Amino acid sequence: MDGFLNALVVFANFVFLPGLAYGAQLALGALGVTLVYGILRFSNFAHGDLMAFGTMITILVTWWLMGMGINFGPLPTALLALPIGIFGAVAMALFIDRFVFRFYRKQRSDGIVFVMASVGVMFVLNGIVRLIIGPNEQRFADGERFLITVKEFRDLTGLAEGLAVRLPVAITIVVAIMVVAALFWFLQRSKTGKAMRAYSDNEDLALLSGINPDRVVMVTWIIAASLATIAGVLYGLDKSFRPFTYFQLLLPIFASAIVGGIGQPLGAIAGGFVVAFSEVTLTYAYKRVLEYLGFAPDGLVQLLSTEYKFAISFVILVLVLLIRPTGIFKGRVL
Amino acid sequence: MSFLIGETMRGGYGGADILNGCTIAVDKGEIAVIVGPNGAGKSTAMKAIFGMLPLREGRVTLAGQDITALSPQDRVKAGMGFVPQTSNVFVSMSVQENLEMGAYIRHDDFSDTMEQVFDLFPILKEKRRQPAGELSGGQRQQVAVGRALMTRPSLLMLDEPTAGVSPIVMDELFDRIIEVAATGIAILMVEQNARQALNIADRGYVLVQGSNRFTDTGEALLANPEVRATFLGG
Amino acid sequence: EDVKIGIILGFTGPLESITPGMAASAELAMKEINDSGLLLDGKKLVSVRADSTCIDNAAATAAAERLVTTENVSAIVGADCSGVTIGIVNNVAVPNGVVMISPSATSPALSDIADNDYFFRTSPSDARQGKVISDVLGSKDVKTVAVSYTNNDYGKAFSDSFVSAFEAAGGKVTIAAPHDDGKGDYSAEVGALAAAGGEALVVLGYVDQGGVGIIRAAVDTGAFETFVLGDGMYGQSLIAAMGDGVEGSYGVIPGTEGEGATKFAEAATAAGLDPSSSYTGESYDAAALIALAMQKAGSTDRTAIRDAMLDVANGPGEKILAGDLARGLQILKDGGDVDYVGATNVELIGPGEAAGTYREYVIEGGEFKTVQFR
Amino acid sequence: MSNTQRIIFLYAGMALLLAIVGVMQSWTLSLTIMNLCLISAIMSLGVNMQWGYAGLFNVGIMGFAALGGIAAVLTSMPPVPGAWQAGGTGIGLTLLALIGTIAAVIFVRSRTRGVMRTVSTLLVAVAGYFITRTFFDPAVEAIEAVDAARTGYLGGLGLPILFSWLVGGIFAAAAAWLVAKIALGLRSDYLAIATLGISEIIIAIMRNEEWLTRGVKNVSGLPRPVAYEVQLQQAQWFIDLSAKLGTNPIFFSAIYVRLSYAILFALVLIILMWLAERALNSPWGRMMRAIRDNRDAAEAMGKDVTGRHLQIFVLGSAVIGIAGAMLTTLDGQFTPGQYNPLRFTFLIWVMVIVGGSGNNWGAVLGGFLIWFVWVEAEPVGAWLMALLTSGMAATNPVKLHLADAAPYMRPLLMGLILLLMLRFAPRGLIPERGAPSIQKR
Amino acid sequence: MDLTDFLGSGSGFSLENAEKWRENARWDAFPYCFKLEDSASSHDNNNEPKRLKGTRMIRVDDLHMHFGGLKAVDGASIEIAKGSITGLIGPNGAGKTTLFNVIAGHYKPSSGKVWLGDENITGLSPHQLFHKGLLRTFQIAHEFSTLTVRENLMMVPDNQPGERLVDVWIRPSKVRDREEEVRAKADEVIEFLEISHVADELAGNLSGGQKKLLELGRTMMVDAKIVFLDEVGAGVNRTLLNTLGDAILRLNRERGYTFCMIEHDMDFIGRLCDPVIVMAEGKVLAKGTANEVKANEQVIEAYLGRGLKNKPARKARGGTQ
Ligand SMILES: Nc1ncnc2c1ncn2[C@@H]1O[C@H](COP(=O)(O)OP(=O)(O)OP(=O)(O)O)[C@@H](O)[C@H]1O
Ligand SMILES: Nc1ncnc2c1ncn2[C@@H]1O[C@H](COP(=O)(O)OP(=O)(O)OP(=O)(O)O)[C@@H](O)[C@H]1O
Ligand SMILES: CC(C)C[C@H](N)C(=O)O
Ligand SMILES: [Mg+2]
Ligand SMILES: [Mg+2]
Repeated sequence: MDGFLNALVVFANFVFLPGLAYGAQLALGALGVTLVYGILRFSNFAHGDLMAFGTMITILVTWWLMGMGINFGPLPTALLALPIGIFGAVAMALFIDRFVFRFYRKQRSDGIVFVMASVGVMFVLNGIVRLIIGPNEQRFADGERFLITVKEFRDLTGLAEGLAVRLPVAITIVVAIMVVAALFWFLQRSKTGKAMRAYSDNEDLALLSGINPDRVVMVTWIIAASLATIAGVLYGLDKSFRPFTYFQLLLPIFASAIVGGIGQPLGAIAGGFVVAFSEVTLTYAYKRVLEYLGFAPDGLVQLLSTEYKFAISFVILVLVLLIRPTGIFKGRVL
Repeated sequence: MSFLIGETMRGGYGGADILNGCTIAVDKGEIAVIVGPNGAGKSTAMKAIFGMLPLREGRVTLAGQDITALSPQDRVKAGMGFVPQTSNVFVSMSVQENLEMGAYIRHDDFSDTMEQVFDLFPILKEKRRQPAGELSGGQRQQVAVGRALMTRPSLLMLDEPTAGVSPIVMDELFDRIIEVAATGIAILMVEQNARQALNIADRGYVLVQGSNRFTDTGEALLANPEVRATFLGG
Repeated sequence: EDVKIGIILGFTGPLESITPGMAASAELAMKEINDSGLLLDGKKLVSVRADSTCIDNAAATAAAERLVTTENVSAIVGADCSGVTIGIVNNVAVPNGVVMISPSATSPALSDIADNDYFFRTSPSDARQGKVISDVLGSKDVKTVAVSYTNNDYGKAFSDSFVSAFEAAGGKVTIAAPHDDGKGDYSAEVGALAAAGGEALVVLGYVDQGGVGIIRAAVDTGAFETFVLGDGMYGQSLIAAMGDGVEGSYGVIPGTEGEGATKFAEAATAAGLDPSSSYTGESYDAAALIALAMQKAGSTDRTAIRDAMLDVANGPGEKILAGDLARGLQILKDGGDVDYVGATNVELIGPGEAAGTYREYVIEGGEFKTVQFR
Repeated sequence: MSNTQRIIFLYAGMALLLAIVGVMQSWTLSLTIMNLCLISAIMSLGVNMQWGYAGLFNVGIMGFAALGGIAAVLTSMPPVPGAWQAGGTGIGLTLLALIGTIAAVIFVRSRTRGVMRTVSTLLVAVAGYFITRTFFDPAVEAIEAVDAARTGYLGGLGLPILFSWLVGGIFAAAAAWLVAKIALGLRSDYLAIATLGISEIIIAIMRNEEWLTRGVKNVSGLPRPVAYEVQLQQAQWFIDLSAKLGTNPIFFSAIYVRLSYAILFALVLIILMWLAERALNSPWGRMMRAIRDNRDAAEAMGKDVTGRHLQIFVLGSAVIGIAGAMLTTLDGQFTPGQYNPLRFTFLIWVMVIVGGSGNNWGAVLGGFLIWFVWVEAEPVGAWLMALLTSGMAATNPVKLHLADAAPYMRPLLMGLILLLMLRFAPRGLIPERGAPSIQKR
Repeated sequence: MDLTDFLGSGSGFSLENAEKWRENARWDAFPYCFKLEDSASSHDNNNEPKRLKGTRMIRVDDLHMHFGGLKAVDGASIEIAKGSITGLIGPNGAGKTTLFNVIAGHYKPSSGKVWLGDENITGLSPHQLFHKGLLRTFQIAHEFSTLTVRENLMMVPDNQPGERLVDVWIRPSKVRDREEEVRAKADEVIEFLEISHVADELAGNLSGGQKKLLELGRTMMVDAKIVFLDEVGAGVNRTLLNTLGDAILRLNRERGYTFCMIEHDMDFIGRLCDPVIVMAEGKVLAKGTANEVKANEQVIEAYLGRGLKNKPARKARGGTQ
């Protein structure tokens, strides 16, 4: 019995919980991407850097708060600073929209032109963030890091293996669930949400229904920038903040959004977990788990070596798409 | 002076003018029908009246007020409703949501209007939850008209509302349009089912190359042999 | 008047967080020389920075081309990553006959590159360090380890040399798995490493890149308690980031018996730099060597610099430590001979690369404590 | 301004830019940039075929470029005899086993039906996998052990490297064919993520299958199709020539080599451009655009949409592969780690869109211009930063911070320029002939 | 070659002749090609056109097409005789377009089979069917929006050498020659459809009705065995529609083309179609001549209706100005 429990704990500690954490982090990022895609109809390549921008502001405010001696008890101080970070990111997003994307909307440009403009924005934000905070890793986490550590768990249960639960991860998962529920409700039920979907569906007709396009766009950016900042800060708390890493997150985030069905909030969540779990489960070496279960494998029992992890998550994506060509939750086909 | 007047409108899409000084007017409680060959500029005239096409010359007045400079969404607020000829439903939204979007600017309870629309087009009630994009061509057309009715406009503009609908629905639609007009709403529509449309029209316009060729009562136009032969298919 | 020295490092791209420190260290050496006023009758060194991007060969070549043909630099400090370094050596430095000293390109491939003797490096080839780490483990009686290395030519070669040395010494490597830098999540890697197990985890990566990510994930999940660190992992930021998590871990870094390194650390700290950041000492030494070679040659001619390089880098001659450049210049000016030791105990062997002495350290009480030199 | 005038005007502008670099910076630099412009232009042309003609959203450019790169290694590097001795037989057996497995699979599939068919296929495949592995693993180990620090791979065929440009095209085309078979049924962004995924897989293989590619250890010292500067500098005829021209041999050798490359690259570009223009302005091009506009209708009008997509995807990828091989040739080394999406996929996309998708002249111009900006943004950014801070005192902390941050002006400037160009030519600098004023999302 | 040669032999036309003609037909034998002048004669005195009643052309066997739970086509079986103009009518949502889509290969049916002559064509792709002579138009116009009107037409003919890259590159003259022929033919169609003034306009910029005309025009560019027309008339001016009707009739009578058309305009149907099939709720409700169908109580109930309720009241008000 102990063997089984130990196997379970090992699996949870190295596969399930990390997958859950990473998945939730990707999902939060993917939500923002999918929203912009769903309403404004383009893939926003600047999302990773918008995340970095919002996080940067949060970090600066956090440092200031810490300097003032303010903290948030066991919770990270950054959560106190988060609203200001969100505010900064929203302001930035609206500014960008005003001076970049609005023009193409008026021109009724092709979707790909928006994408390229967002690449331009990505570069600019990239530069701005580095100009202000530099390219280095920044630490801003304080408060408790663990809900329970490996050692505590072992002492508590008397098992040979331990299980660690990190506070930021727990927060991320809770937030992800809350956000997706709220977003879902907002888009499906609220009048503004419906107006946003209507706008995304057919701009002209939305106009004919008296929907104010500027407002729709504004609300979209407010939500997207907030999501980006929340995702960025939670990610930074759990892992670390480095502009380059945030830029690199873009790919898995996009993969998540698309495999889930682009434009679908639920899909973004599902996609995040698919990507995360396919990375972790397929490259995990099951040797220890099997040992606890009473097998004694010779090798590592690793399906694929970790250097293929990125590739393998894409293999899964391609497979999912071959079975469901518009993603798990039937995203848009353009 | 009529409720709505589009006066000597000129304009186009950048190249040569499509509208060459045509004038369209309709009064409250009246039905005005525009007919004409394909590409005559009928839809363009509708768009111009609705503010979706900048006019180079001429003006649009509604209830005596010059609205030439208003944006389309402001015109909606001013009481104009429009059903375009193509892509006139939100394909990814359910039928019900399409109707709700029609009522977007209304802040009162619009459930009774929705019931009325469902009475008019029973099939829509049945397909309430289906995305409009999965409807048949004629069903879509019904959604589009229903959407415009939800606004409770004082002027309703319809661009070929009966294209592709079955005769029974077309009759119902015309019936309904007559009723709507009877409540004091001005109705301006473009029709290729011209004989049926002129039959119920108070005014008819025959538009050719962006200018008025004939303007008369519906009856008179129907009776005009030249109009019949050239534009109504004999 | 001014003598231009190019500094080509990856200021943007995956190494962007360590390159500013490297460039600043090189410039620290130049400043020291300029302050002395002794170089070639009062010539001043001016640094011209260029971006190697670390990964984009084409952009790096163009940037180097600009340094050499537009800025007319007399010599180049750089590049950082082995890949672009090779590209620049082949396509720019050698064709144009410009000396290039890399502080950090550690790929063994650079040892026998056809460089017309224009290429030098102040860091040792990776082939050697693996052996050193294996020795350290041997002395601690560690028999099984897991290895995580950064997936580039540096990490790969490093890991290869370590694994073969360790296994030859009777140890067992349970798994040697690469990790990619700049990625966000390393749970998969750590999961596999933990399953394979071992007494310690050998991390051959970069301290502000994937390497620290691996350690963080390993500490979080309790997968390993002791980490053995390659040169790229040395840095104050590691302790700042991981705190107790790396207590008791140990590793090696190119470095010398005391003085030179200490002197450099002092100077760097005074200038507001972090001396423990990766490859700062090597960068300082690269710049210093160029200046000394100029002084020796008595000219800023590119080829003359090349010809004087080994003379000043190696014995015989007066030992010159970091922070002591003025003295070196003076000796050379007076026609004497110097043996530059610098911050990292420079000794250019064979094809012009560092022989490599390593300092073994252990992390205790949140500090790097030197154990011995190897 | 007519389109032709516009083309002439913009190309002249581009030439002027390069000339300015030549005068203000140096001619060697100008030529270096131009060589990469030429390669970028070819890549951009390839992407334009896929997107501009047919609306295929390929985000796997880097994979095809990398295939071109590996072609350069496999064609031109000398074989490593030791490795062949150590593992050649093993690899040979592996290949045989692989072919055997495939044959066996085909055989059982032809002999069985229904569930049995699935089961037996699976069984044979698994057995085949293990048999293959028993040959493969030791062979790989043996090969990689042969002087790991310097070789550790099989090497190439030792053919002239020019030949590899063709091979690169073929490699990329073959891969594209496979990709297309798998993924072309997907639409727009879904196709994009699939191609991205597949290219990541290609790169992962190149980085990790050391026996074949040397992996992250890189292959350097690829032979050149043109002379080496060092040799030129020592050749008497060359010294004489440069004396006659009144230049110094070192400078002249650099120019000479770069010009030789430029001529080779330009030749390839001209040939491809001719073929592409011919194709685009023919009924074939019309058909492709029709397919792009409306797949269903094109299919109903008897066009084999899948077939055409396959064709253009393969052709476009082949062009990218050729460019990839050319790039590796120019670099003189193969570095699998350098293939990252930003540089090898998105940047190329920027070239196509800024230049004008659907228009070959536009795409090529985009390749030139964007590469130029990519490289020149750095010095210009640093210069701007210096200008910006010139008013401040030398010890001003803001100035010090900004001076350190000068390298980050590069992305900033790059982004700004990109945004400005898109702003003033939202449909590309040289838009598609008769490009629509209507949207075509 | 003068195409009126073919048309001149109208009186002695027979099905065999039509077949033979088809075999010998050059690609460029413009099917709808007759001058507008002589088109007028065809319908005035020909109320009941002489039909070519041949064998079966298309057979649809117990066809089902389900979208999730919705049964768009629910066991329809129809036959289309060679040489007929079959009308397909029915209430909105009856499944007519879906049936077309299945026949034309855009959807794979949930069950059931489709035969073209004796060949089972179920599941073939649209382009394969095109090459078998089966053409269709779309109810919601599917123009190629970035191609000009002329290009929209010119892209249709198959086997153009210019559509093969090798020929494009090495045999430009062959390509050019064929282009000229195709262009000439496209111009004829354009003229016939009265859209010459927009011939070089991008199709995306056309008016709604012009797009429908273009949709029809594409089917005129090649020889077809059978053409499926999905509401070509909707949104087309009635006068022009009559001309189109003439064209369809003549083509059918003189060339033996088979048509199947969905239409809601009963006058138009009545003038052209025999037989008329009525669909409702995915099934065949009735079949017969136009007059029979019009008199069918069920059809009136489900589809035709009984005219305007409000009309009299309205009439009374009419004439106010
Ligand atoms: N792609 C689809 N997904 C789901 N339902 C569909 C789809 N296409 C059609 N339907 C449904 O199938 C039914 C039949 O549609 P169809 O378009 O065949 O009708 P139709 O007879 O052509 O009508 P109309 O005369 O209005 O064009 C309709 O109820 C429609 O909502
Ligand atoms: N977006 C556009 N850009 C350029 N030209 C256009 C555009 N829309 C319409 N046109 C042109 O304007 C003319 C009039 O078009 P409009 O849509 O007003 O015709 P219509 O009278 O409504 O015809 P129909 O009965 O066929 O709908 C046509 O020749 C058409 O080609
Ligand atoms: C700067 C260092 C991280 C570079 C590394 N040593 C290499 O050779 O690539
Ligand atoms: Mg119209
Ligand atoms: Mg239909």
